[in-house]
Amino acid sequence: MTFIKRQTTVQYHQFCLIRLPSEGIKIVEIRPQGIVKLGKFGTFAVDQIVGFPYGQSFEILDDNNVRPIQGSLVELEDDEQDDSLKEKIQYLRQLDVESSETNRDLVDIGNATQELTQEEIETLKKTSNGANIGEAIIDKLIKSHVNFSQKTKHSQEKYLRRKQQKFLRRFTVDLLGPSQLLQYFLEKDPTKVLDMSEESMGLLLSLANVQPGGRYLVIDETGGVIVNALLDRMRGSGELLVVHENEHPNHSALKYSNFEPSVIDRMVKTINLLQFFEPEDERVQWNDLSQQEIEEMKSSKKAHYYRRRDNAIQINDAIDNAVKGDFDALIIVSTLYTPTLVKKMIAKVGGSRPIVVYSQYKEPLVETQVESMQNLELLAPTLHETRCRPYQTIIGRLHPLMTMKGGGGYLFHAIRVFPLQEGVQAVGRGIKKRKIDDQQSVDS
Amino acid sequence: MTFIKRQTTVQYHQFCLIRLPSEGIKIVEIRPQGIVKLGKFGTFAVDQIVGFPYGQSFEILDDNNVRPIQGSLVELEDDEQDDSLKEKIQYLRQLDVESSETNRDLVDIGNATQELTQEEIETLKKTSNGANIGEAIIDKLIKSHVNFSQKTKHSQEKYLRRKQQKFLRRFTVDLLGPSQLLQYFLEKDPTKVLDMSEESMGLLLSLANVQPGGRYLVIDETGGVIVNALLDRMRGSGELLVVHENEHPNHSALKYSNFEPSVIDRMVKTINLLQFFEPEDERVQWNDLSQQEIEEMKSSKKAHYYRRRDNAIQINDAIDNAVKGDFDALIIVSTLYTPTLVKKMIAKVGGSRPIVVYSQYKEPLVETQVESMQNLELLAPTLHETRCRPYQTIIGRLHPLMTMKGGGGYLFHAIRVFPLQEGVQAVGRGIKKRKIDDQQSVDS
Amino acid sequence: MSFIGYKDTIGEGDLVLAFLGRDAIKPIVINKEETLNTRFGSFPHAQMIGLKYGTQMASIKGYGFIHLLQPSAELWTLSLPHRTQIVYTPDSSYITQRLGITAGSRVIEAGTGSASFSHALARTVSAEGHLFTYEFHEPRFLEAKKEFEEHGLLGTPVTINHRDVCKDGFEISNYDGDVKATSVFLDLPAPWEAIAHLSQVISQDEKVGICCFSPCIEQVSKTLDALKEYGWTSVQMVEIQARRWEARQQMVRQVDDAVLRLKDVKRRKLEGIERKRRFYAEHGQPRDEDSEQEVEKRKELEKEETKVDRTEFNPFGRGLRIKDGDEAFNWIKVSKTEAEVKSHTSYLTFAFKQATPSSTT
Amino acid sequence: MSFIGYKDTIGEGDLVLAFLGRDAIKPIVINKEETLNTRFGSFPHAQMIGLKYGTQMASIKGYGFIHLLQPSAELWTLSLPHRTQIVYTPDSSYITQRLGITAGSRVIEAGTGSASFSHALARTVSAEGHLFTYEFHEPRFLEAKKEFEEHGLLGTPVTINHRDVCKDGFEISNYDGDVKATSVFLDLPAPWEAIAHLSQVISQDEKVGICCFSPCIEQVSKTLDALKEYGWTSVQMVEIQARRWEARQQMVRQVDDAVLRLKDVKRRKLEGIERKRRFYAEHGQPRDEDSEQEVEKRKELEKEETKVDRTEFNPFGRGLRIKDGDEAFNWIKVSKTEAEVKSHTSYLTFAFKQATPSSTT
Repeated sequence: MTFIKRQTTVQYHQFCLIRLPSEGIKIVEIRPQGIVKLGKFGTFAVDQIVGFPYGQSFEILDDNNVRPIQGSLVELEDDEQDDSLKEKIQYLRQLDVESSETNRDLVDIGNATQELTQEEIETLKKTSNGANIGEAIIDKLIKSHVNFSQKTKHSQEKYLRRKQQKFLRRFTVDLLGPSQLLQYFLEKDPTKVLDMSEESMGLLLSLANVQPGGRYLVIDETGGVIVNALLDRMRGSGELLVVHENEHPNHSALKYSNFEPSVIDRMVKTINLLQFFEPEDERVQWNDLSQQEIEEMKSSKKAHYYRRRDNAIQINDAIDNAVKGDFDALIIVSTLYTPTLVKKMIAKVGGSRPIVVYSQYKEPLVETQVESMQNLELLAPTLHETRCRPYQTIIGRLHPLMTMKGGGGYLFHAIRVFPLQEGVQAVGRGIKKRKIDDQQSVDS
Repeated sequence: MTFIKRQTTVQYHQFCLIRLPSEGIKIVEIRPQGIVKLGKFGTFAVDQIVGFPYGQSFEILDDNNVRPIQGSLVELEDDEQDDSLKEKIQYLRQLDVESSETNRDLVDIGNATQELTQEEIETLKKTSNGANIGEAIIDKLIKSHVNFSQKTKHSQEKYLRRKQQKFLRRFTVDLLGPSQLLQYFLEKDPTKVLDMSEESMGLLLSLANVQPGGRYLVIDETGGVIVNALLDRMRGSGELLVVHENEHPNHSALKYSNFEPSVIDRMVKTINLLQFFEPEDERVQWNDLSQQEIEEMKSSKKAHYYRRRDNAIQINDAIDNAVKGDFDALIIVSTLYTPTLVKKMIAKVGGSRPIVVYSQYKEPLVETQVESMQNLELLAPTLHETRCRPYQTIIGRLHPLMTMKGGGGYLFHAIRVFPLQEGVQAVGRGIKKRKIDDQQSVDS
Repeated sequence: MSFIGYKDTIGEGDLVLAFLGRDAIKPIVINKEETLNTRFGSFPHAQMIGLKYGTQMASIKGYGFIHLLQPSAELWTLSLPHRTQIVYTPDSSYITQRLGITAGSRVIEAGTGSASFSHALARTVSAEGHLFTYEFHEPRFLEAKKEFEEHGLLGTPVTINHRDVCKDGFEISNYDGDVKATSVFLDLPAPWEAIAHLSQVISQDEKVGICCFSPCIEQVSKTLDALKEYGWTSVQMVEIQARRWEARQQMVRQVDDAVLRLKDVKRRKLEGIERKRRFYAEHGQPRDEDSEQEVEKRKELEKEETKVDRTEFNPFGRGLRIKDGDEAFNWIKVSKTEAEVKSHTSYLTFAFKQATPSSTT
Repeated sequence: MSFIGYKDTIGEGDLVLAFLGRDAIKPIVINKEETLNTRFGSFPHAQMIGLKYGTQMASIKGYGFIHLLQPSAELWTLSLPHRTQIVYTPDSSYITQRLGITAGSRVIEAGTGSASFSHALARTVSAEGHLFTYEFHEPRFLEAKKEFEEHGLLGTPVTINHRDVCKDGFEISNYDGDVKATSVFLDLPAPWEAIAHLSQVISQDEKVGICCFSPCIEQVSKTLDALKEYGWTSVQMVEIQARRWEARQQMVRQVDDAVLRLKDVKRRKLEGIERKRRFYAEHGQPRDEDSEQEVEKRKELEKEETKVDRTEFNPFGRGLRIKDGDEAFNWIKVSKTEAEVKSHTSYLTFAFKQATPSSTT
């Protein structure tokens, strides 16, 4: 089995995730001599971060230079560079006695808050020197904020931290793994990934028993985000047959994959629904020409011949693969109507192998489950929901986040089985057998 | 306005809730000289608890006597009567050092646990004297429990407490309010109350803006549990028109109501769907006979005449009430298909008044909401879900309960409005108007 | 009293909630001289008088409309600017239900905050009961007092106090009689400090319930200690997890239609190839000696004669703007939560205090 | 290796999961001399050999059946007796995903417990990675070790240790090489005691993730303190709330049908009255002088002649046994959770440790 270890450090020609103090994220390709622009957070030369381990944070200096820093962006109090700010926070904290932690004096800061205008920020940027701009803006904000002294100590702290994060010229470079790629699209356009949450993706991969060496049958309407997640768990070994409903598959997200194109080509075969369901009609008739015939061609004809030949081989390979069937899992992430889709694809799944279907909405999977209860080729059809509920993890002020993203999707799971043949069932048992069958189907 | 204050003490001819140490509950009617049997917890004379405030706990002594005790059943450690048990628990607690609070030595106690047989318990009951039977059984259990010494200190404590609760001859008497009546049915047969949770009931009452003096239009398939909850908030003032689908309404749960039958008769009018929707055809033709004619009747005929007269008056009153319309809320708790039901009943609801529909399942309410979005007589149709998540509230060991009851239902809410007449809308505005309407309907 | 009782027709001086949208509910007091100006147009109060509550009203210019609603505690809550201090209906309705608050109940609330829960409590206890509400923060106290007065709730059933109950307790002078509360709701940063002062003001004759409303778990721990210390029993903490669902329709896209569509695509592609083949069979290959004009003409002709029928099989309406529920397609009704859900409000710690038995025997 | 890789056909010595029902999955090792006896009948292993995984098998007597499944980590978890120590799939899958565990990862797990998560981790890290799992409790350690051995996981990719990691740390002797863990999972009563010992065994070259799994919130607080003290960052605690939904069908009971039914009831009632009226018109009132026999005969006759047609309009099938989805009625597909839901497993506290930059430049 081939094995491709996951990268742990920033390398040329990879895509990675840049996390900004504003909690924004950005995908960046590590190209030699490339310059990355992070808007108000500054610009830097990618060469400077190559070789650093993923998870490393940097401060942007002048002239596109960076300096590695300790700790992460969100725990700036641990950062020794922030002494003056730390001091301010410390001072606030000392004033904070337990029972006075109250919002009695907290006046609604919604619209009333006086924020800096973009113009003011630009002025500050010009008057302060490079890296200290964050500090300068925070000072200005404290002074200008009418309600600041009325806020509780805790909310003052929170406010400072928020402002600070918004203006510090820092970033963290992270591995662009499957969870990060999902997160990127969820923030950019959740409909592209059918609103799938990280926890639903994780559950899908486990329920589908994904591992190196598996052969999986996949429908993926997320532009390849699921295919990428599967490849990440397979790490170079195994095969995917991706079925799609257009002439060509949409794998636009795969361009961010950190697998080489050759690996992807080797592992990912694509086929459309027509070719999949009517393989014999769709097989490309192809006969290689003789070596002599090829040599006699004009070069443009020759290229055309090879293109057609490759295409025929690719399609026929995929068709052979589909005809062979016995896949180690069926994974559907699609907006096609799943009750009929599942029913039509079961035949291609190997015995005892999982069928996992994701849907943004519960209702189509409810219908899938109702249909499946009649289908003897599916064992234990189950509808799963999983939701991650994040907490505010400040010691002494633990509570679930007040708001969080809704949605996240649902998963249907069943096991492909081979029911007893009707003939076998009938042999000398008749009604009694039937009754017990009914009873058992309540259990299972 | 009439006002009937809620009872605060146990009184004759009321129904009340008895809570047992096993966490079981029982409804008991306070009848003079009545004897209440609580199975293994003993029997007592109800006269002995009359006059005590609701919430009072008692210990059952011999000869049907009781003794009021302090504290509640679940916090027995606060009970001074439990010195020997408290001591045992205290001892265990001393052994418990923080870091050793571990389940390392906890062996699975599922099926392996050696429990006392019913026979053994009966023997113990005979050999120990009355009130001390709980103690005796616990001692025996500790001795007989093979795994007891292997359990953690905490689970030993828990085990003791559980066992103790199971066998002490105690009970608490509680008001049989709407929440308690709901709880009673939820434990007995949740389908009877369409699986409605206490939190859904509370939300229903708030969304429907229930208060004294209101006139509410109600469909209640819970046997009157909802009607009882409405009466409890109205406390003697106002009126309910209860629409039902059979010849007679099912108000079997109302027998447990603590309102006098005369109050219920005055406040609750019933009418079937046919009478409600086709009132003019269903009105009972009735002409009073003259005084002389009545006096000339045989007494059996006379009784028959008055019964028919009462029936006619009751039906015609209810029909008048329905025809009048303008109800202060429409409250539906039913298994009828709600999209069409709501549409058909809107006309009878007053302007700006709420429509609240409960369903055990979300799906019918989803369809109701889709239909409502087309209906200009309904403003802001909304689908609510509310779930109460109880915690284990032991200081130092706080966490949500590991398991809880599923279900609890969903609520649909909308406000009855009077849309602009089509004629008015059309006056000289045409397409532009239409466009803005569309836009606004996105907002609302 | 705008929040207790019902009214059918809008009159001068009424509090009316102008419903512009779910997140735009504007309270107005009808004054026939005034006009409500909104992004949907202008609405003179004078025209509202005499209309039924619930009426949809067109703006003067007729290009927009609003609904005129009668205030209720729940609508009032929705009309408030979103702030964390608001006790929303899923929480407030559960607290009311679980504490058994009803008409005639005597309730303590501290602090008043945005007074949203106060309105719901006033409605439920009604004129027969009483709400004692306490607010430490003076601007908020004044605002709430003014609101209660305008809403006809001050005195009956609401008494409001400017007071730090944690330091100074709950005993009051601006109410004729004893508080004798039957239910207590504490929405304070340090409820444990207030619990000590409750024994003087709660009813001794009946079981009294309390609910402490705290966002952080550490506050719950301290509250549990205090409740135990002051003799409250049946202690239980819960969370209310509420969701609002939005219904919509999703197109039923059958796999068989997707296959048919691919067949149609293929058919059209083959037809194009066939037409091209036929064209070449008829017109031959272009010849090198053709003039530029002839080449141009041939191209034109080829384009014309090899064009494939534009009508394609389009079962899912690709490229078209389709409204949810369009009858040309099949739909399944689905539901989703709001994009951002309220995942936490506060922890609700409930406890009860038994009546003093001596007073009952 | 039963849990890593795939197999099509059942062979002697294979571990097979006999699926009797959702809550009855029985692991058996195929031994052609043995027979599986269940409440659904007896199933000789010899007959299983050569069958495909996934086959439904009838019992010898033919009156019951089971399914023969290939083990997977997730099925294995379901086959375990329900105990609180099990890390169920919604938690384990999220932890795996969030820590970025994949083929080649090197994972520390303490304690091993029921070894259910161990199996899922072994599957995911695969032969290229490694799982170091630690168990303090000797009987459990021995049981888990035996299990790993039987399942072909011991050595590659699993190393198990009998050790109190809180006291004695994670360094081990029964593995050739350094642990260099890239992910850590602590399911211990006092994870904060173990955190101190991690620095010796985690990788210095790459970002390392940790997840601490604790049921009580107070354990989370102590864990947060320890993580901070030992330099872990990006700390976040979450809960996984998972639900299993069950689909069923509910009859669509239209109000119009209910009204028609009441009309039918009324019609039948009126018809009865009318027949009675006609009967009396025809036969007159019974007379006092009628003999007992005549009275009896008349009653018989009245009953006969006033009987109303038994066929009633029954749109909802009252009194009949109707199967969900019966085509004579309309149905709406609905879903509900299990009667008892797992509302809490544990709090998951995640944190990460940055690589030491010196080693990389």
